[in-house]
Amino acid sequence: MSQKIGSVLVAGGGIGAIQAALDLADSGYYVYMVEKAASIGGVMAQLDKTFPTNDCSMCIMSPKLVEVGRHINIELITLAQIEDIKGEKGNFEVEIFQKARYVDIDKCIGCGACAEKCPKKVNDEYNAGLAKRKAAYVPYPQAVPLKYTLDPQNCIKLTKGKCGLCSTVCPTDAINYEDTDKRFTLNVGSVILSTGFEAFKPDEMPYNYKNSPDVVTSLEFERLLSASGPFQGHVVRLSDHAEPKKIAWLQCVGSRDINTCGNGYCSSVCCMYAIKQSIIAKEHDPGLDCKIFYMDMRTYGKGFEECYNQAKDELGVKFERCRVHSVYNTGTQPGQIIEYISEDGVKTQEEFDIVVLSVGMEINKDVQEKAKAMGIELTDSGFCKTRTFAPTATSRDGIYVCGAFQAPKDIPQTVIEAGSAALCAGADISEVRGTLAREVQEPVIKDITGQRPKIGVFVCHCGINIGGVVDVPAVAEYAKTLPNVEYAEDNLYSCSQDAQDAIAKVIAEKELNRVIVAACSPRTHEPLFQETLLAAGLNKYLFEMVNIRNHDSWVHKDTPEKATEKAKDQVRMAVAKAAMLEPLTEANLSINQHALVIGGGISGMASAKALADHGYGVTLVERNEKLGGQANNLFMTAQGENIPEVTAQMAKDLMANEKVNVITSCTLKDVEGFVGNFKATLSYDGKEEVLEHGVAVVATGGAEYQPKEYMYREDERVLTSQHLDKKLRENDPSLDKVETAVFIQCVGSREPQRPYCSRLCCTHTMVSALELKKRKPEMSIFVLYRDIRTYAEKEFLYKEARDKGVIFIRYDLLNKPKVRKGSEKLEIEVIDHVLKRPVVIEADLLSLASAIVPNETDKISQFFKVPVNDQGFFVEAHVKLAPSDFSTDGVFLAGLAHYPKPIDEAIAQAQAAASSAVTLLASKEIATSGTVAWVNPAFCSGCGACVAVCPYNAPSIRKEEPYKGRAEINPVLCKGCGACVASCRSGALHLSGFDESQILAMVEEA
Amino acid sequence: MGEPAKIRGSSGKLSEMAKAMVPDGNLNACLTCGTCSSGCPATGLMDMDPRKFIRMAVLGMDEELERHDWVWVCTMCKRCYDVCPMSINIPQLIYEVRARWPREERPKGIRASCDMHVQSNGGAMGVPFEDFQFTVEDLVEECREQEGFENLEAPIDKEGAMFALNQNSREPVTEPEELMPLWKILHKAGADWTYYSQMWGGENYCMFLADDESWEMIVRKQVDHLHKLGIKYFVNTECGHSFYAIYGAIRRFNIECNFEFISIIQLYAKWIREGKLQVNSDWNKELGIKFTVQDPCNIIRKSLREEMAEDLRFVVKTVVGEENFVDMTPNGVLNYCCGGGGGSLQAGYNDERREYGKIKFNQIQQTNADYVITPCHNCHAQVEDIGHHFNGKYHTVHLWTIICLAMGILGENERIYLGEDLADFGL
Amino acid sequence: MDAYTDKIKEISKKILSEGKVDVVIGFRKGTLGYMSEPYMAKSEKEAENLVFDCNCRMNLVNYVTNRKDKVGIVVKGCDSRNLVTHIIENKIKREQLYIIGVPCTGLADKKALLDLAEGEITSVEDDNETITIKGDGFEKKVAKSDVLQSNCKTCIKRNPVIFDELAGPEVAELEISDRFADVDEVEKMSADERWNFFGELLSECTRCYACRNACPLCYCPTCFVDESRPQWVGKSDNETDVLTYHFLRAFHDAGRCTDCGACEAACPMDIKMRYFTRKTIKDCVEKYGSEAGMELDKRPALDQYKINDPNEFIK
Amino acid sequence: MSEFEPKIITFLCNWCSYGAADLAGVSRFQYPPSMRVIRVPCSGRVSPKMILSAFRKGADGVWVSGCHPGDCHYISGNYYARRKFDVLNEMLEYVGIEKGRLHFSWISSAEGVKFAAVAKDVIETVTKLGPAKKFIKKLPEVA
Repeated sequence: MSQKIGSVLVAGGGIGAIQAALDLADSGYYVYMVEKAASIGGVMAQLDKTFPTNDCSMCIMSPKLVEVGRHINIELITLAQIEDIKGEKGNFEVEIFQKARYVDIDKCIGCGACAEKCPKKVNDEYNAGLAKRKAAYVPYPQAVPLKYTLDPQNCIKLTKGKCGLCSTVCPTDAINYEDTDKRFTLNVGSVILSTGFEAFKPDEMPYNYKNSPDVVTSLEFERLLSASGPFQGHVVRLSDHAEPKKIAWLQCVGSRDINTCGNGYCSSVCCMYAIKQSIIAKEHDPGLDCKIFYMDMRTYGKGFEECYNQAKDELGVKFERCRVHSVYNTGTQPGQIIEYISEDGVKTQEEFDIVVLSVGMEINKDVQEKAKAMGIELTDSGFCKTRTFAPTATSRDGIYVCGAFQAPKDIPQTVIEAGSAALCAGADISEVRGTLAREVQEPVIKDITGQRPKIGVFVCHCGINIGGVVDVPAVAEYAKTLPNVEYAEDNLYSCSQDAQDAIAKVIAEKELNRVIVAACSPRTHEPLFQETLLAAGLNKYLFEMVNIRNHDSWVHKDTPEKATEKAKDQVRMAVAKAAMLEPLTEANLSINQHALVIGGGISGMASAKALADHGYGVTLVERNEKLGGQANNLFMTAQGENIPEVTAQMAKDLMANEKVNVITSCTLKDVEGFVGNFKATLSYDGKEEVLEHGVAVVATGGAEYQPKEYMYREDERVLTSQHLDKKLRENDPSLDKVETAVFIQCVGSREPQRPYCSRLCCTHTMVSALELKKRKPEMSIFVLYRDIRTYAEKEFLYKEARDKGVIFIRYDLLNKPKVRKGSEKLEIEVIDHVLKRPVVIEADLLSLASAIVPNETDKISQFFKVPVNDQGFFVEAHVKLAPSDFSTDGVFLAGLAHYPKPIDEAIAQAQAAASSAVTLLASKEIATSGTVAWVNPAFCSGCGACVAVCPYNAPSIRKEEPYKGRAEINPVLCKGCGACVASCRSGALHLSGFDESQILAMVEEA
Repeated sequence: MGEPAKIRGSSGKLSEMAKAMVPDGNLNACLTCGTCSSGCPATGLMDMDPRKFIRMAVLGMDEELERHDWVWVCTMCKRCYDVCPMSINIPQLIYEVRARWPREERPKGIRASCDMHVQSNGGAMGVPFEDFQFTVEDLVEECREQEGFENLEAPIDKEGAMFALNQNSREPVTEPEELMPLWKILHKAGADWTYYSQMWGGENYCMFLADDESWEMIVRKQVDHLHKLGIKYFVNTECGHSFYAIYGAIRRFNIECNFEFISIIQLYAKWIREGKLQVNSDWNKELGIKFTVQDPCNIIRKSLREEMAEDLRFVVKTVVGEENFVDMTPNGVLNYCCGGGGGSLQAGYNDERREYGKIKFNQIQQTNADYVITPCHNCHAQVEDIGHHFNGKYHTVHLWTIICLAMGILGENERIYLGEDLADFGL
Repeated sequence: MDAYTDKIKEISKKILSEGKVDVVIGFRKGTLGYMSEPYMAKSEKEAENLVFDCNCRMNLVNYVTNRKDKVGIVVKGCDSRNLVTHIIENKIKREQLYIIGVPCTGLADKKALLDLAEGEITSVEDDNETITIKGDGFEKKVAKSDVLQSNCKTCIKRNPVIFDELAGPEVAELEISDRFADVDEVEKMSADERWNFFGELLSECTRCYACRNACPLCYCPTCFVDESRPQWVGKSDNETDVLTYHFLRAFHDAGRCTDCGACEAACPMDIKMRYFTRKTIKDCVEKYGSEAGMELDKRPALDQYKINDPNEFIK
Repeated sequence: MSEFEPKIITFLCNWCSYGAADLAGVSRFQYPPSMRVIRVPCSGRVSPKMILSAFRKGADGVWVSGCHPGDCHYISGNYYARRKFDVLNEMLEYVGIEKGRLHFSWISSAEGVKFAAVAKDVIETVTKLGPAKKFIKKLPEVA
C-alpha cells in the first residue's frame, strides 16, 4: 500500500467546494482548490438573493470567499481543470491543466488600471451576457482572488499582436503576454468533486428565447434583479428598457421532459427560485403582475412551503398550474404571448412583458466524459452516482462528490454534502492529518504597556488611484501635525512587498506602537497590514485603517481638494481612535476532545461513526433500548437497500467500535458549559453520570404523525406509510389479496396547522407503490396527491410508477378525498383533476403518507440554548450556509430534528455536522478574537439586556461571587458585534477595538 | 358534476391498446401537465381536449371515448406531440381510435374518397388514368401555344426520368388550367420529370380514414411502379397530406424505396439558389402587395421541420419581396394547423372545423396580408373557406401561381385565385 | 382609596407574623397632609402605621431594587408593572416578594390640592368619587376626577398585573379615547416650535436628579451623566447637557416606563419631563404593540424585535 | 445654490454597508465628499450615545447604514438596532431636530448603486436644511 498523503484536492470553486475546502483546511489538511474560472464563487456569486429568506447572496458568501483566499492551508489554482486522476485512495496523482492568466498573480494588486484602459469589450459571463466586460477583467468586484486576467480569445494583443495598452498602464508590471498554459501533477490523499452544474440552454425550446430579448433565463433574470447587475436591480424589458407590468415564469424548462430536452429529472431548485424572483420583483414594484406556470409546486424544503403560501396568499403572486405549449410575440410588438389551458380547462391567451424561463441544471458534457474516463460512474442523466448510505462517495474509492454534480440541489443541501464529502475525504487520511498543513508562526510581540502612543501614519498613493485625486503628500504632512503622531510618510503602494518591509523597519526604528494606513478598504487589506505589524513585533490590534480610495478618491474624482480635506479628516479621526487602541489578546481555550451525540437513529449513528473515523472518542446516547430510530420501521430505500438490515449492521458496527460508547435507555438530565467545555448529566441504569465533552451533535430525530383523518384506526385496511412498510417487510399475506391500493399524500402536512412539506413522502410512496406493482403487477394503484415532489432524479421513480400503471389523481385542500366503508371494500371518492368529475375507487388498502413531526425538542433547546421553530424543528445557524450548525458554538445538528429528509440526506447532514465538529476538535484550542465585548462589573446593573440581545449566548449573569448578579461575557462565544454594548444603559459593557470611547473620539474629531 | 364514476386502474382497453400499437404510446406516462391542450387548436371543441382524451383513456373510460366524434375534429397536426414532455404520441392515438370505429360508421366523405381511390386505382375522385392522361395531353397542347413554352412536355411514365411528380387529382379533375403554372416552372427550370400512371392521384384519404390496409396498398402501388420507372426523386407537389401519406407510410409500413422522396418546395428553393429558376420580386416593388404563408403541418412540423420552413420562406420572399412578406406568429414548426387537415374537410363536422380555423383566421388577419400562400391543398381549401366564412379580405393562392406571376409567365386562365388587383397584372 | 388601608394592615401583619416577609414596604401618613411617605414596616406593630390613599405618589418599587431579603410591597397597577420589569431585569426575584395589590382609582395631583386649599392641608380623604381636603378652618370637597394626577387620567392598568393578594376588589379599567393627546399636540408643532417648547420646558431644570431618584427604572450603579471615561455629557446646567440628560434618560426608559408619574411628582421645579417618556411609550405601543411590564416573560420593547417591525423610516 | 457643504457623520456596518461603499468606489459612482465614515462591526453596535454625540459635536447630519433585515452578519443585530433607531429618530424629531438630519438605510454589500444614491440623497437633504444649530454643545473658545 502506498503512503498516505495529507492533502486533498477539491475540484470546483462554488459554494460546495468552498465549504469542503474550508472544513478540510480547518481540520489539518492542505487543500488544493482547482477552479475552472478565473476566480471562485460559482453560481452563488451571481445570485441576487437566496430563498427562502431572501438573504443577499453575495453578502453571505463574501466572508467565505475572503476566508478561502486568505487561508494558509488552501491553495487556489484557478483557470485550471483536472485532466486525469491516477493512484488510489490515500494517494492520488492528479493531472492538472492550467490556462495562462497573462497576469502575474503575485504582482497584480487588483487596481483595475488594465481593465480601465483595455479597449476590447466582450460579453460579461458574470452578468449572463447582459452586460459587457473588458478583455482584461475580474469576473466581479468581490472576486477571490482579486487578480485580473486577460481573456485570450478576446485580448487584441494576444489575438492580433497589437494593442498592449494594459501593460503600459499596469503599475506593477504584472502583465505577461508570454504566459503559457501549464500541465502539472498534484499528489493528494483524497479528491472531492464539486464541479457544479450548467444552466440548461433553452435556445431550441419553443419559448422564443432565441428570437426575443424579453425571454430570459432565470439566471439572466437574477442579474436583472441584482443591485450589482447591469441595470442596478431595476428590472427592465430588455427590448426597449421599459418597465414591465407583467412577468411570467415558465417552470421545468430543461427539466422533467424526455422529449424536447431529454432531461427526465427534476432540477430541484427552480420552483423556489421562481417564487423568490417573483417576490423580489414585486418588492421592486408592488404593482407588478407575476405569474408562475408550473406542473407541481416543489417547495419541499425548510421554510419553502411557507414562502410559497406567502407569495400566493399575501403577496399576490399568481400560480397557474399548466405547462405552456410555446411562447411567441407578434411581429414588432414587444409583448410575449403565452397560451395555456387554465385550471378549469379553458384555453387562454395572455400577454407578458417578460418571460423568465426557469432553466434546469445539467452537467457539463466534458465533465461527464472526464469523470467516466477516471472510473467514476454516472447516472443516465450524467450525475455522479452515489449510494444511500454513502451519499457523497463516488464509485471510485477515495474520491467524493458534493453539490449539483451529484444531483440537482439547492445551496444548503450542497453545503451539507460539502461537509459530508470533507468528512469522508479527511477520514480516509486522518492518520496523516497535519503533516502537510502549515501553521502560523507565532511572532514575538513587544510589550507596550506604559508607553505613550507613538503613531505612525502611512498614506498610500495606490499609483494614481488615490494620488491622482487626493494630495497624498499633503495628507501625510498633515498627519505629522496631529497629536501622538510620531511619524508619517506616503507610499506609492503601501501593500507592495517592499513597502511592507519598509513599514516594518520604520516601526522598529521609530519605536512606533500604533500604526495607521490610509489606503484602500480594511475589508480586503486589513489582514495584510496586521501581518506586517506582527512581523514588526506589534500586536495586530494596534492598527487602524483609513479608506481614502474606495470611499474617497474613487468617488470624489471631480473635487480633489475636498477629497483631500476628507482624507485629512478621516486620518485625524483615525489618529484619535488609534491613540486609544490597546493591544488585545486572543485567549486560547482548550477543547475537550470528546464528542456527545444525542440520538441513536441513522443520523446519530452516522455522526458518531464519522467522529470516530477521525479518531475522536464519542458517547452516543439513545433514549430507547435499541439503536436505529425511525429506520427500524422502514422497509426499502429508493435504490433498493433493505433499511432495517443496513441499520442493524450500522448499530452492530458502532457497538463494536472502541472509540464509541453507546448508551441506550439513557436520558439527558442537564447540560452546562459552552463550546469546548460542556458537562452533560446522563441518566441511565438508574444512575446519573456527568460526561465532559467538547462538542455535541443533536440528532434527536422525528416520528410519523398519527393521523386523525381518513378512517385511520377505524378500519384496519387504512395504514400509514410505515405500517405498510412493516407489512412489506414481513411479507404480510394480506397484501397478496389486495386488488386495489390507494395512497393519499400530504396527510398532516401542508395543512394550516402544520404548513411544511414532509419532503420524503412522495418518494416513499413511489417506492412502496412500485414494490406492490412488482409483487403483484395486476394490482390497481392510485395515488391521490397535491403536488408530486419527487425532486432530482427521484422523478424517475414517479415516471416509473406512471409507466407501470400507477394512476395519479390530484386533489386540493378544499376537496380532500372522502373515505368510507363500502359493502366490501373501502370507497374513496375524489374529484379527478383533469376531468373535474368525481370518481370512486374501491380499494382493499389505503396507505396514508403521513407527516414527519419532530421529537420533543424543548429540553435540548434549553440545555444548549438553541432555538426551535414554530413546528418544533431546531433552527440552524444559517439556512443557507450553516445548515448543520447551531448559532451556539460547539453544537451541531443533523437529521429529522432539523427537518424531514430521506436517509441519504440525513446521513450527509450527520457527516456534515461531524465535519463541523471535527474542525473545532482538530484545532484543539479555540482562539478567541481580540475584538470581543467585556464587562466592567462595577458599572453593571445586572439588567440582562445584553443576555437578551446576544444571539450567541455570550453574556450571562454571574451566579457566583464576586460580582454575583452582574453580567459577564464568555469571550469564546462572543463574535464582537457589539449589540450588547449598544443595549447597555449603564456603560458597563465595552467592545475592544470598537469601544464607545474610541468611536466617540472619532466623532469628536470628525 | 354528476354521479361519481367508478374507476379501475390500468385496465382500460384503449390505454392497453395504445401501449401496444402506438410508438410513444404509454399514456400512463402522462403528467397531466396541460402542454398538449395549451397548444391544441381543437381544445374545447366538443368539450374535449387532448389531455382529457388521454386522461379518460388512462382512467379506463373507454366507452365514452371509443365513439367520441372529436377524433374526427382533431387534425392530427402533432402540435401536441411535438412538445409533450413525456413524448406521448397523441395524434397517433387518435388515429388508432379512428381505426377502431366500424369502417362503415366513419365519416362518409372520407370513406367514399378512400373507396373511390382504391377502386379507381387512380385518385380519390375516382377518375380513371385514361381521363387524367387525356387532360394532361390536352393541356400540354394548350400550353405549348404560349410564348416560350413551345417545347413544354408533361410526360407520363417516362422511364429513367429524374423526377416523378405526385399530382393531386383536384387540379386535373376540377381546375385543369391550374396544372399549367407548375409545368411552366418545371419547364423553365429544365427539369426532367414525369407523371406516373399507377395510383396517379397524390391524395390519400385512406390515411385519414385510418384504413391502414388501403393506405399502404396505395402507397406500395405507387412505389412499386416508380421502381419500375427507375426515377431518382419522387417529388410531392404543393400538397401537405399527400406528402405525409407517403412520408408516413414509408415509415409506418417499412416500405423500401430506391428513390428519394422530396417536396417540390425544396426543388423551387434549390432551383432559385442555383439560378435555374430566374425569378425575383421586382414586379411587386411598387405594388407592395402583402403576402403571408401558411406552413403546412404535414411537410413542416410533422416531417421536414425547420429546414423546410426556411426553404418555403426563401422561395416566398424571393418571389414577393422580403419587405412584402409578413409572417404569421407562431410559425414554422410551431405553426397552427389551419383546421383543414386530417380529413376534416370531408369529415362533416363543419362547425367545429371552422371554429378550429378561427385561430388561423385571426392569425392571418393580424398579418394584414392581401394574400395567403398555401402550398397545400387542404390548407388552401380551409384557408379559403374560413376567409369566406369569417369575412376575411385576403385571397388564398398556390405558390406556383405567384412564382409564375413573378416570372411573368402566368397565363390568363391560370388566375382563378388571384384578386382583382392582380387579375390582369403582367398580361 | 382610603378603604384599602385596613386590608393592607391586615395582610401586612399576617405576612410579617407568619415570617413570610422580613419587611413590608408601604406608605404612612406624611408630615404634610397632602403627602404620604414611604414606610418600611418590620413588625406587626409597625404595620399599624401603614396607610393607603391618593397621596401615595412615590413608586415603592424603587425600594426593592437589589434587596436580598423577603419583602412585602404595596403596589398600584403602574407600580406592579414596574415590579414585573424589575423581576425581568433581575432587580428582585418573584419568590422574594409578597405583593399586596391595590386596585387604584388614581392619585390626587399635589398641585391641584394646594391650589384648592385655603391654608395648610391637614388631611385629604378619598372615597373614590370625591376628595375632601381638610385644613385649618376649611374643608373642601371636589370631584376626584377633577384633581387626578395627569398620568392617572390616561392610566391603562389600574389593577395590578401581579399580586399575591389584593387590598380590595378589582376596579374597572378606564376607557381612554385620547391617550397621547399631550404628545400629539407637541408632534403637531413645527420643528422649531418643538425645539423651543422643550427648551422652555427644561429651562428651570437644576439637574437635582430628583426625577432619576424617584424612578424605579433608574437603578444603574453609575448614570451615563456621571460617567467619566469618556465624560461626554457635561455636569453643568448647559442647555445641551440638560437636554441630553432628559433625552437619554427617557430613551433608557423606552419600553420600560409605566408612566407612574413619580418623576414629575418628585420634581421640585414642576418640570413636565413625562413629555419625554410618554413619547417613548407612544412609540413602543404604536410601533411594537408593547406596553411595559405587562408579562413576566416579555422583555422591554428594545430588548426584543420582530422581523416585520416598522421599516419605513429606513431607506 | 449656497456654498454650504455639510458634514455628515456616517456609521457603516463592516459587512454590508461598508462593503457597499467599497463597491460604489470600485464602480466609480460619484457623490459629494460630505461623509465622514466610521466603521462599526454591525449597525447593532451603534448606540444612541454615538448619534447624540455626533449632533452635540455639531454634525449637520448623521447617517447609519447596516445590512438588510435578515442579512445581518450577526444574525439579529440590525433588528435590535432598528427598534432603537426608530425610537431615537422619533425622539430627536420630537424635540425639534429637523426631519432629514438623521438617516438610516439598509444597504447590502452588493448595492454599490444604492449606496451612492442614498449618499447623494442624504447629502442633498442635509444641505437643504443648512448648517445644524440644535443640540450642539458649544465648547468654550480655546485661547
